[in-house]
Amino acid sequence: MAEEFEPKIVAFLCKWCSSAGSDLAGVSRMEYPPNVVPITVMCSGSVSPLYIFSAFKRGADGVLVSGCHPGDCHYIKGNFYARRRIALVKKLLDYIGLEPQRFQMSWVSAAEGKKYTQIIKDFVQELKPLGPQTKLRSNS
Amino acid sequence: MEKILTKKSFPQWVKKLSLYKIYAPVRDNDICNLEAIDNPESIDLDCSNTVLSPKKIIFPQREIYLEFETSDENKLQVKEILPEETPSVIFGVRPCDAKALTLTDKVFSGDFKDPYYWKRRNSTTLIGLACNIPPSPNCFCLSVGGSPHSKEGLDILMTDLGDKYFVESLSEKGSTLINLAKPLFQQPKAADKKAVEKTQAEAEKKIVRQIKDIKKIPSILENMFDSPLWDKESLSCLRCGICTYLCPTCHCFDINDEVSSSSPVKGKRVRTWDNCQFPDFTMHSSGHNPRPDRSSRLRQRILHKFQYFVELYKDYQCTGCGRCISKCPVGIDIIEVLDKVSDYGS
Amino acid sequence: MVNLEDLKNEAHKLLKEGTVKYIIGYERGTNGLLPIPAFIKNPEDVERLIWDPTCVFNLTRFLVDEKRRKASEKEPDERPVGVIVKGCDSRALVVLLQEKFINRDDVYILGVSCEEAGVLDEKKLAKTLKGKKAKNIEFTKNDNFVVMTEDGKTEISAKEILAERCLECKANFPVIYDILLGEKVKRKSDKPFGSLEKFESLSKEERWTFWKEQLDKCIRCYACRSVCPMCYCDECVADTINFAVTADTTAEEKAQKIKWAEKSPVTSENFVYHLVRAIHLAGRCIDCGECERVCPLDIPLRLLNKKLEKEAKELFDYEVGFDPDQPSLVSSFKDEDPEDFIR
Amino acid sequence: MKRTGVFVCHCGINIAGTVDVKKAAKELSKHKGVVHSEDYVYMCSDPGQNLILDAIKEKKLDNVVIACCSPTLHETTFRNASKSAGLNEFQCEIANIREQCSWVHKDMDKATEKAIKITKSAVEKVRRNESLEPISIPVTRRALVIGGGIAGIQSALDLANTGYEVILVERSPSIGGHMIQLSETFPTLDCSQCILTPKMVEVSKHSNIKLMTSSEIQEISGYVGNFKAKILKKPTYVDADKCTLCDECTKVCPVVVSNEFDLGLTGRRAIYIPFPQAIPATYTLDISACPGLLPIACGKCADVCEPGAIDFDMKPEIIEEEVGAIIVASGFDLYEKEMMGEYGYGKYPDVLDGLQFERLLSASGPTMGKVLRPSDHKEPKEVVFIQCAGSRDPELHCPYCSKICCMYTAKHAMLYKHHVHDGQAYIFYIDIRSGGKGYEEFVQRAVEEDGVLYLRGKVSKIFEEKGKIKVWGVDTLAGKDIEIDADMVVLATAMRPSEGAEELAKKLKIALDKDGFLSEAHPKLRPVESVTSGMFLAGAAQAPKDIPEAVAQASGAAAKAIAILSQERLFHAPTVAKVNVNLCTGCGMCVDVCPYDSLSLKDGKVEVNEVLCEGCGTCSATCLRAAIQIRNLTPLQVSEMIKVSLGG
Repeated sequence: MAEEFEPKIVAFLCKWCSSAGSDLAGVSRMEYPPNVVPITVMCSGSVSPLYIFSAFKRGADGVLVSGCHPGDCHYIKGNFYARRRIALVKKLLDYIGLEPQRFQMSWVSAAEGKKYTQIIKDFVQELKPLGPQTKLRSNS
Repeated sequence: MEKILTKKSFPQWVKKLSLYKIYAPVRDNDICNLEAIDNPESIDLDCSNTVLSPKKIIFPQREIYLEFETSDENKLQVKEILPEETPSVIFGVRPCDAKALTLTDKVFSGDFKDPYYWKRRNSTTLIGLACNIPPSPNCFCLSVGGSPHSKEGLDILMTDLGDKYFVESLSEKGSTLINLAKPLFQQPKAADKKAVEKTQAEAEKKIVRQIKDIKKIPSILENMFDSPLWDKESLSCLRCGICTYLCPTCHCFDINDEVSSSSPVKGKRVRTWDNCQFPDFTMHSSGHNPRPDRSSRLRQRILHKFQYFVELYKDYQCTGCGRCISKCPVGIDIIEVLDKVSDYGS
Repeated sequence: MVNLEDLKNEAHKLLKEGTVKYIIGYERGTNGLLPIPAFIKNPEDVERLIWDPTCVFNLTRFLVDEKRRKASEKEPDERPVGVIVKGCDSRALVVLLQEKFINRDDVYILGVSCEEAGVLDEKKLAKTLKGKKAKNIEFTKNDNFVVMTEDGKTEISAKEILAERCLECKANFPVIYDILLGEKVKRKSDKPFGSLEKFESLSKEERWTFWKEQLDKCIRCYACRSVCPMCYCDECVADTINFAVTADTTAEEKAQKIKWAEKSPVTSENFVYHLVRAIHLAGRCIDCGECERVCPLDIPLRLLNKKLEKEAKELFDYEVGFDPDQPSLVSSFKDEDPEDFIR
Repeated sequence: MKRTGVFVCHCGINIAGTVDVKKAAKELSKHKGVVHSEDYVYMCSDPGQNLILDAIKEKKLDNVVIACCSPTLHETTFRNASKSAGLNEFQCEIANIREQCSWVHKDMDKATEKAIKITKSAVEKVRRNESLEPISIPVTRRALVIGGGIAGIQSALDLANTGYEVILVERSPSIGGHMIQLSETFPTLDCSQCILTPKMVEVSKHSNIKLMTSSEIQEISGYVGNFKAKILKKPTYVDADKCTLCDECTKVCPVVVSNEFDLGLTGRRAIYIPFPQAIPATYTLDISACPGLLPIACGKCADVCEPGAIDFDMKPEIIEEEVGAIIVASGFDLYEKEMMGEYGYGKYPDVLDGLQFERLLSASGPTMGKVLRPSDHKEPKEVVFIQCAGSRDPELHCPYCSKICCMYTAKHAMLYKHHVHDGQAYIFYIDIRSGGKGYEEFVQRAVEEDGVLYLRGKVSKIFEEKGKIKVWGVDTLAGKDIEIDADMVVLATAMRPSEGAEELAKKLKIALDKDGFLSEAHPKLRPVESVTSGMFLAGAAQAPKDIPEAVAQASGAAAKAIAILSQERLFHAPTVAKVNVNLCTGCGMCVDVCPYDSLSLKDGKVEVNEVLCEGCGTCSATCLRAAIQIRNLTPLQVSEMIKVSLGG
């Protein structure tokens, strides 16, 4: 039997909530699939649409942007700008026919190791049936 | 060799060429594109000229030169990539576009014969289609030494005679293609030849646009480097690349390394079209740009085509296809510019 | 109906009195009916000005050139530039003001109202005329178009040959102007996003097939970007084509340049370019349709920008180009912005 | 090419148990520019750190990546180690392969693969890091304290006694806050006024304290060490220096309004002194109650004022002060009366809130310390106290516990019994929360010595009948309905952030929590700091708390402020925004999104105030032309990190 498809996911985690939340998942020894490579950024508000398009071009099967819950942003309101920006990117990617499951956003606080774990588990599960993302991937 | 092919048999001929990769004009709503063809029925020889000339097949916009990769020992390994010599046929080549290839032939020859260009060029057979009606209101081939039925650069010229084509083989490559489907072709009658002559004469009359005094232009241009004309004529230029990318004779290119992986280092060296109308075309890394503005870029385009190229290759680097006029978003008209150059000289 | 003579008179007056340094308008060109931008300095040259349904350009694009030129001049003429704008174009002007790219004092706006009509779609006209060539085309009082061909005059209903964007117009008369020609006729577009309907009803895979086919055609001539008044950046982040290097660009700044999209016109790179352009125009595009008009490969770029215009309206109740004082779409937020897509 | 060193930590078996550290080190050694790669059992140990030091020196490394635990744990350790070997601290990056990798995965091959990607990503980042030095800022060595309640007073005194100048701003005419309204304080039953007034006097006499009452913060700009405050000083129309407190003015004042100090249980004149011990000790004219000054409609007070202290021409003033630190002690208000309609509050005069009852108990209160019903001035014989009135009720009211009500209700019941020996106090409660020194004993004393009847349950209905207040409730312990014919009901209403706290927070750019209290920087480890550096929180403005807690936090806040003021210069993280002027078109979108006002437009280009910038990077994602980016987390760095994260 062919080896099961293992999606490659890039996760942009804000330093203060979501990265800390994923640290907590670690400290609590929760288990989740190793498909996600985290990239810690200062704030979800700093995630440029270019990062997302670039990740898909570089062959990401899924991209996650995760920040603090509304009102909890370490930088007061960065996540509100992220929410608006990401909503537009999500609509655009869906519009051109990329599977909407491939691009996700979440709020994960520093206390939500469990939620982070669940989000990654769900994400990987949802991506598996889709197979590799070839639409936006560069062939070179 | 001169033959007659009924329009009904045309698709069968194409089918007989199954060993070749076939390119032909295909309609895409309001425009025509030159595309690789699977189904001969999709060929549309009646549509106007294709947005891009056969340049896009012989000198594709992207050509991979080589691939590179570092090994485990951190050594760089390089693999040259040459295009496969796939025998190809391009149908519906307009005489101006065929002529254009004879010009790019000159550029890619010389001391160094560009293998990428020539591998594709040599494996391609060009089947022309005479322009009974000018494909564009801006055609001006007659002004630059061409004609709507010029045979220059073609392997076969087809002339539309209503329900049939008059097919003239102009090279061995051309004859081979006809011979592959011999039974489909008939011998032309005298009336056919007459009809061709008549059509050709009429076709020339239908070309309305012309450059006033083309012969003088190269010498006038020699003294026009600092003319205020360029500034005036380029005022509305948007710095897009339509005129040059669509030009069948423009051949400038850029070479870039496309790095797909940093660990291990892996990538391709790629040649892509470049364009003298883009602001960074002559940008130096120092920040200096010898052609810093639109006027110097328009000047470059005109001087290259009608002075430098003439000096180098004794021909204009323009075949009068009219694409740059028809598609310019702001109506910059090379004929108008050249006419003003003529006025400048007198 | 805008009277061309009135327009010429106003232009003449402005030039004669020296109110403006020059006027950007439309004049007849040599490529068929397509006009060319006219840059008129002398009062007597106003005779060249035209105003008819072929005046498709968004002339505010040339204010970008004007700003660059002025910046390079040692002793610039500080007088404003006169520019003829339609309703849609005026919204572009509003965005340029909103983004402080131009100062209100630097432009003298000659607004023209499209009233019930608009500008034509050359391709639709060609189809309607079935091979006949139009020599001239004019507005009529009842907002139809009178087309002069070799066979004489024919009146064509505007709806038949209007540019698609005019059918979805949100501002048929300028929202900002110094003088206005023509009437402020209120017109309600019943389907402001009508052109999207058909496309949105496609399945995800059909949409992908469509866009792949379309964007694979792209030859990266960048005419879409070049003609766009909102693409006024000296350097486009989406590609490596036009690095804005100046004498004082530091080595470090050069080293920071990123090839988000390679120069190769292949699917992945074309998508990066067009997606970035679309997202960067979100909340900025006023649907002048110029990108789509100039595309030599007929890529339906309006469909991309229009989609984000629709989302901005539906998700954030944001409309572009009416208020120069409103913050930009992506530099503002509301507490109640939707977040049902967030886990 | 830069020379990078990679150090993979085993963390005992914490990492090595799941990640093949040898393989990771080997793979990294092949990475472009990595000239040294090794693994070690505990990189954070002294021998581990020495490995890094030695390698930096021997292999002439330009930068290092330590693949180990989360950067929150040992980033500082390794940056210091790198520094001691001569590298700039930013030439050291941490790859988190423990919390984000080895601890959450089981499959060794896959975990190793992921750890390699994470480490490569850090290598790509560090290779493009700039060497930066912290940004140095001079400090204005004065402090601003906002709010003159017990917390503000305490902070101001601590700062002033340490030798720093303090500006204490209070919006009402006197300092003292809610504490000065209290009768006695739990659990010791000291007289509140007796213990607070000496502090208030100390404030007024302190040479280091500039007291500004009837004043409000209008605008705060600047940054830690260098704030600028615009303070609006409202006119009181009485010159405090001239006022002799003779009280002649109130006698002639024709206007009577409700006295806020007694929470409406008494009245006062338009010209008045808030309470006898008010600081500053002066009368003040309540302009909203006065018949009018433009033109002067009455003017009687001025006529009788012998020292001529009344000055109708006093104008509002805006006073600008420069300070280095700010303490916010804006306090609390009680939950709005209107919100508690179900308990008849605001409808029946004998349903009181806790503070009103304090006034009834107070010797200086409206009844001179006698517990009498407001309605008929009779002594109530049955008093029902209801705890959690508005607190712990996420559906209808405030979801949180107001924390002090259990204790003060016990105190109220106890003091009531001390005043009315034959009375009976009932307390309806959900839980008794009496954590605190001597608190539990205090509650026990109420039950045992003063016979307070605690009823566990909620009150379902309160209504007036025949001069009594009928209280219906349930005793959930006994499981039976209870009906009490009470003479008085006292509600332990919830604590809310004081009115205007939201507006103040906006001016200060301090976040609010979901309940509207000021947000601390970290709920456990930074409970005194706000998210804005240089601004500290004290007292009930941050969360409900009792006096000792408020005082403790106030002293804590003062200590934090002193930690700033005691330095000549401050240092700020240099990973801030940087502008590429060539690309900037001055559209101002980054200026709009900056949460710290650190960006501004000048001559059509954006400028960064590096001291204000916290480096969040929202500007860089907003900029359409990559004209602004954060140092050491640039788009180029991220794009390279994306590439290697995806195995390329």
